[in-house]
Amino acid sequence: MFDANPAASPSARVRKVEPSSFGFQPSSVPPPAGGGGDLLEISLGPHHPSTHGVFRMNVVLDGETVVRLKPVFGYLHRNHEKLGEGTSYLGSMPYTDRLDYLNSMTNNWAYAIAVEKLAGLTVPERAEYVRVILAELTRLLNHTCLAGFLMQDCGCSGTPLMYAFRERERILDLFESLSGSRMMCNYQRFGGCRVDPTPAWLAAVAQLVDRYGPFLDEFEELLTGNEIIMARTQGVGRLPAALAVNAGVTGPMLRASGVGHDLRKVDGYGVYPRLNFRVPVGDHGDVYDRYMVRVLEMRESISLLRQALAALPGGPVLDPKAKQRGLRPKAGEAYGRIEGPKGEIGFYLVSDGTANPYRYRVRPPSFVNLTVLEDLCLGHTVADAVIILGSIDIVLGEVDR
Amino acid sequence: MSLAFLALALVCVVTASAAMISRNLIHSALLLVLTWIGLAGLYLWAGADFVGFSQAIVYVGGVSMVVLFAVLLTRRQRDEPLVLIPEAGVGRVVAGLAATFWVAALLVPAMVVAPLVQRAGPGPTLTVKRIGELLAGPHLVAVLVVGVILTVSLIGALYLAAPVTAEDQPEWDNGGTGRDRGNQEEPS
Amino acid sequence: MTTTSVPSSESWLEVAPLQARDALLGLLPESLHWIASSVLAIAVLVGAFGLMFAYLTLAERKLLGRIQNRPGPNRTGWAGLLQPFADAVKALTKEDIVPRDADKVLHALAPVSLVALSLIGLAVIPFGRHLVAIELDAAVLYFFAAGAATELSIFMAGWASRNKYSLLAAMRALAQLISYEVPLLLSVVPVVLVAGTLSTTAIVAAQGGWAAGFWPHWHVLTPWGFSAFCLFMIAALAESNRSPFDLPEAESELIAGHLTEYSGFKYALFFMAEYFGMAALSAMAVTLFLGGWQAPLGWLEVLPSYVWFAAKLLALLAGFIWIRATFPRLRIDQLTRLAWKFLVPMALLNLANAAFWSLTAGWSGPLQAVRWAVSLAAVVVPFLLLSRSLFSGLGPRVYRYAPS
Amino acid sequence: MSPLHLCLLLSTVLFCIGLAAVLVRTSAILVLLGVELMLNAANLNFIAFWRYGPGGDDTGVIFVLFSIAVAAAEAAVGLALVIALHRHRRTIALKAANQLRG
Repeated sequence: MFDANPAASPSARVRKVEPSSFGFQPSSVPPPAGGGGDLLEISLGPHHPSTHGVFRMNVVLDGETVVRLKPVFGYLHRNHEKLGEGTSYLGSMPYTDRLDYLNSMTNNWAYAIAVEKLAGLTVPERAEYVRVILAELTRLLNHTCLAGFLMQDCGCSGTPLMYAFRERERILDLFESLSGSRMMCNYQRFGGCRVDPTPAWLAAVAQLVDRYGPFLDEFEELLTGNEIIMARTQGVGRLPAALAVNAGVTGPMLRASGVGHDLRKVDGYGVYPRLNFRVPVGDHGDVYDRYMVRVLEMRESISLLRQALAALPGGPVLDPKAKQRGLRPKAGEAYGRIEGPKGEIGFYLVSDGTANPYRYRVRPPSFVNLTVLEDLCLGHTVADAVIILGSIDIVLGEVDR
Repeated sequence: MSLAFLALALVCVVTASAAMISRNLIHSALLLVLTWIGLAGLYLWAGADFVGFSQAIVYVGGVSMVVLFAVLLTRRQRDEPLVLIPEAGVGRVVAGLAATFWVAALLVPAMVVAPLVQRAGPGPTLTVKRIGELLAGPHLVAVLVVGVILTVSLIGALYLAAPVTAEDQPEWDNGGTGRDRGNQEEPS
Repeated sequence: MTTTSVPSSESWLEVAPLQARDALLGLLPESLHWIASSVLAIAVLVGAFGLMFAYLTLAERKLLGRIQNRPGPNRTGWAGLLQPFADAVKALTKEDIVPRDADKVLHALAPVSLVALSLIGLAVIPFGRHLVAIELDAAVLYFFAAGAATELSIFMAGWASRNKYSLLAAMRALAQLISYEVPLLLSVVPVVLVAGTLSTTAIVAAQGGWAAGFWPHWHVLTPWGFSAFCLFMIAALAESNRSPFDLPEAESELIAGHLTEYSGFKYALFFMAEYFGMAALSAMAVTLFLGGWQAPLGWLEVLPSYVWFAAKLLALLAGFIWIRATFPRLRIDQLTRLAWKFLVPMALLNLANAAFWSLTAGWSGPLQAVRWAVSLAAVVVPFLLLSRSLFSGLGPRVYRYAPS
Repeated sequence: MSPLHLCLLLSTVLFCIGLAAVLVRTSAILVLLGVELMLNAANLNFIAFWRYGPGGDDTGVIFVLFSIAVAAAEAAVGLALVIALHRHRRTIALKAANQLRG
């Protein structure tokens, strides 16, 4: 009666989504002009061993060459952002641990920065240094794991991965002794940190930092000069700088493409302006560059950790006046971001003056970096697609939220 | 005349007929591999070890691979459930079988009744060394010619199978990195 | 086994297997000796290599564990020594799953034929001075004829599973076989050329003795032999689908490739065949290049010949495991490029090198040094040139830092 | 029947099976396989005459070796042709190969 157009009728508007294809039908993809219909569509995932979680790639292959690639995700979606709007500001802090579950310390920090901006809180000097220490430890942790996983994707039978995980456990032990939890640290607070690190803990960090350089040397000796690794990764998955910038890619992936953009330099948050470090940049933007940029970043992190440990001042780690529970910031909005190990991790908060944020939004680096996956994979073989995905460095907790 | 010969002959005939009847090309190729293995067994039974092993290496290890590769490369759809061969028309079947029957009717009686001079007693022995001497001596020219033929035929096969024309080039292989995204300005 | 008369001049350990065989055969009537002898040879081979397979799996897991800073299996039995048997029980009791759309006959036939084909090559390997199952005039040819069909079984497994990953694996297996059969055979030809025979026992016999009293006449200790040995081992890695050439079962790309749809005992059979194939190719490498059962030094001959053979075989197998723990996997195009642009030219040049070596066998004194120098150059120069072209465009990079 | 006659009979049967495949089947690959089978049957004859013939000459075996080598080359070229046919006509049915123009 109201709708002459049948397509707009309610029954037609509720479109049935086929869960199997998610609207993507490769068989309807017209075949390439010369190659004919010899296309093979395979589904890599969601429980494929090298998708690093429940991620799925619908790949159309011509022989072994990727002709189309469609990422499918959402299997781990937990309604993170909506939950943030129903939870108090402090209540969201442990949830941020679960975003990128490798890097809970940096997630905490980015969220804390957003809330501190919103509520106008200041952070004691000692806490800033502790935050830098923890963020750089997290960077070491993340990049080490990534290198291990990437080499696993290249077909190393576990050796680099086990080496990487040995070092990861040492860092996780430090996190556990400081925060009480290995991976879900929930350590940062608005206006500082939850616990003051003891001298013994700091000594343990110094010890770890001292042995990390030799570990990296060993790791690189095993992998970096290996001809097979070079053959597998050099020239594979090239990401042009223009595409990287236009797609919003950040972090080591962007820097591997030759853009020296690092929020630690650009924003100069925390005490980074007082510390001396360099930003490694790749020239080719391929998988090898992404790997090497991360290795070089780890070496910079070691130097950053040394400087931060040496310069660590005394004093409190938490602003005693900062209100944690029942925090009600003035109405307004704030965006807090830091250079996480995977790229720009940001939190956008809108406050309406109540105890819960009106709007809570995450800018996840994994998700944004993942959007260029198809562009990187086209024309490469399926074996390359796997290592390209590995080099993007995603964590599904953050992609799906 | 032995059981081994009969068994091998049976294997050869059964697998060869099954291979030629089968509608599934992969089954055909694999059954024919069994025929080739049976023939290699027959050569061994006859005492021609070297030829038997050569037959196994070349046919089972080489030709069968090429055949299977060709079968896989020439499917219409890569995930087609079966590699089926279209049925031949009735006329073709009748004519083909009639011609075959005619040939068989000529050959089989001839083979059965032909008076052949035969050697009694154990078969000849042929060592690898002797084969080598024969190949490098009286048959040297033939070896060289076969070498040239093989090389030429392989180059020809490469030329035939390699995609050379532009229309054979797959669409995605345009030298670029795929689709564009927005304006491709250099970042400042 | 051939019933040669037992020489009396050798140590009792050397002849102990023969005496044991004769004692066993003595229990049977004379007319059954030939068949009993064959059955005994088969039983010993299958038993010995079956047990070796069991402990090779354990050794591989232990060694991989050590390399990767973890203990490896250590719960079943003392230090995990019963682990292979626990695995066997587990594999046997698991459900055998066959996909509904699979080609059932081929699916079941593939693992069985693979195991059988990878075992029969062992028949012509001389494991000791008197230990060879069949003496064949064309033994080397027999060995490769037996091995030629193994990838056919892998193809059958991949195709019959009716799984897309498996199908890709089947294609890869075919491409890999076509590429690597050529250098494998070509790397053997120099040995046949120099030894002048296709018989494995004669090839081992040709490697007996020592130059200047300490330098064994093993083929691997000559320039062309070393080159051929390396080529053979690379091709053997590819033939046995071991890392870095494990493309058909690449677990990070194709999950398990042709093994994706196999479970339970059939899966165990594939596993078994992989180790049998690896052992057979290593045994062939020992026979062709490492002097077979010959001891490295004269006074070391106090140990029986089969101990030396086993020691060399285990060393090569340990090398296989070490390589698996260290190297990443190649890509399919790199795999075929390596075969056609590096291994095949190297093997062909090496053939000429071996021909030179056998033509100059009479040179002595300073000419001997010239012979070595020429042969060495004929290996090193092509190696450098070819590997350079293979890795053109690749190499370590220098990284810059963003201006701050 | 003598062994030689049996061998010849077997090779005749194999030859006829191959011939039937060549004449009846429509798939180019199967026709090639039929040709291979006919070649094999001929090889078997050589071996049979070498084994049971009057003797003294080993040329039969040598000839079979050459034949095997040439057959391998023939298979390579033939299958390359099949692949080329498939690329141009999207089918391996022999009916499609009725034009000289690619």
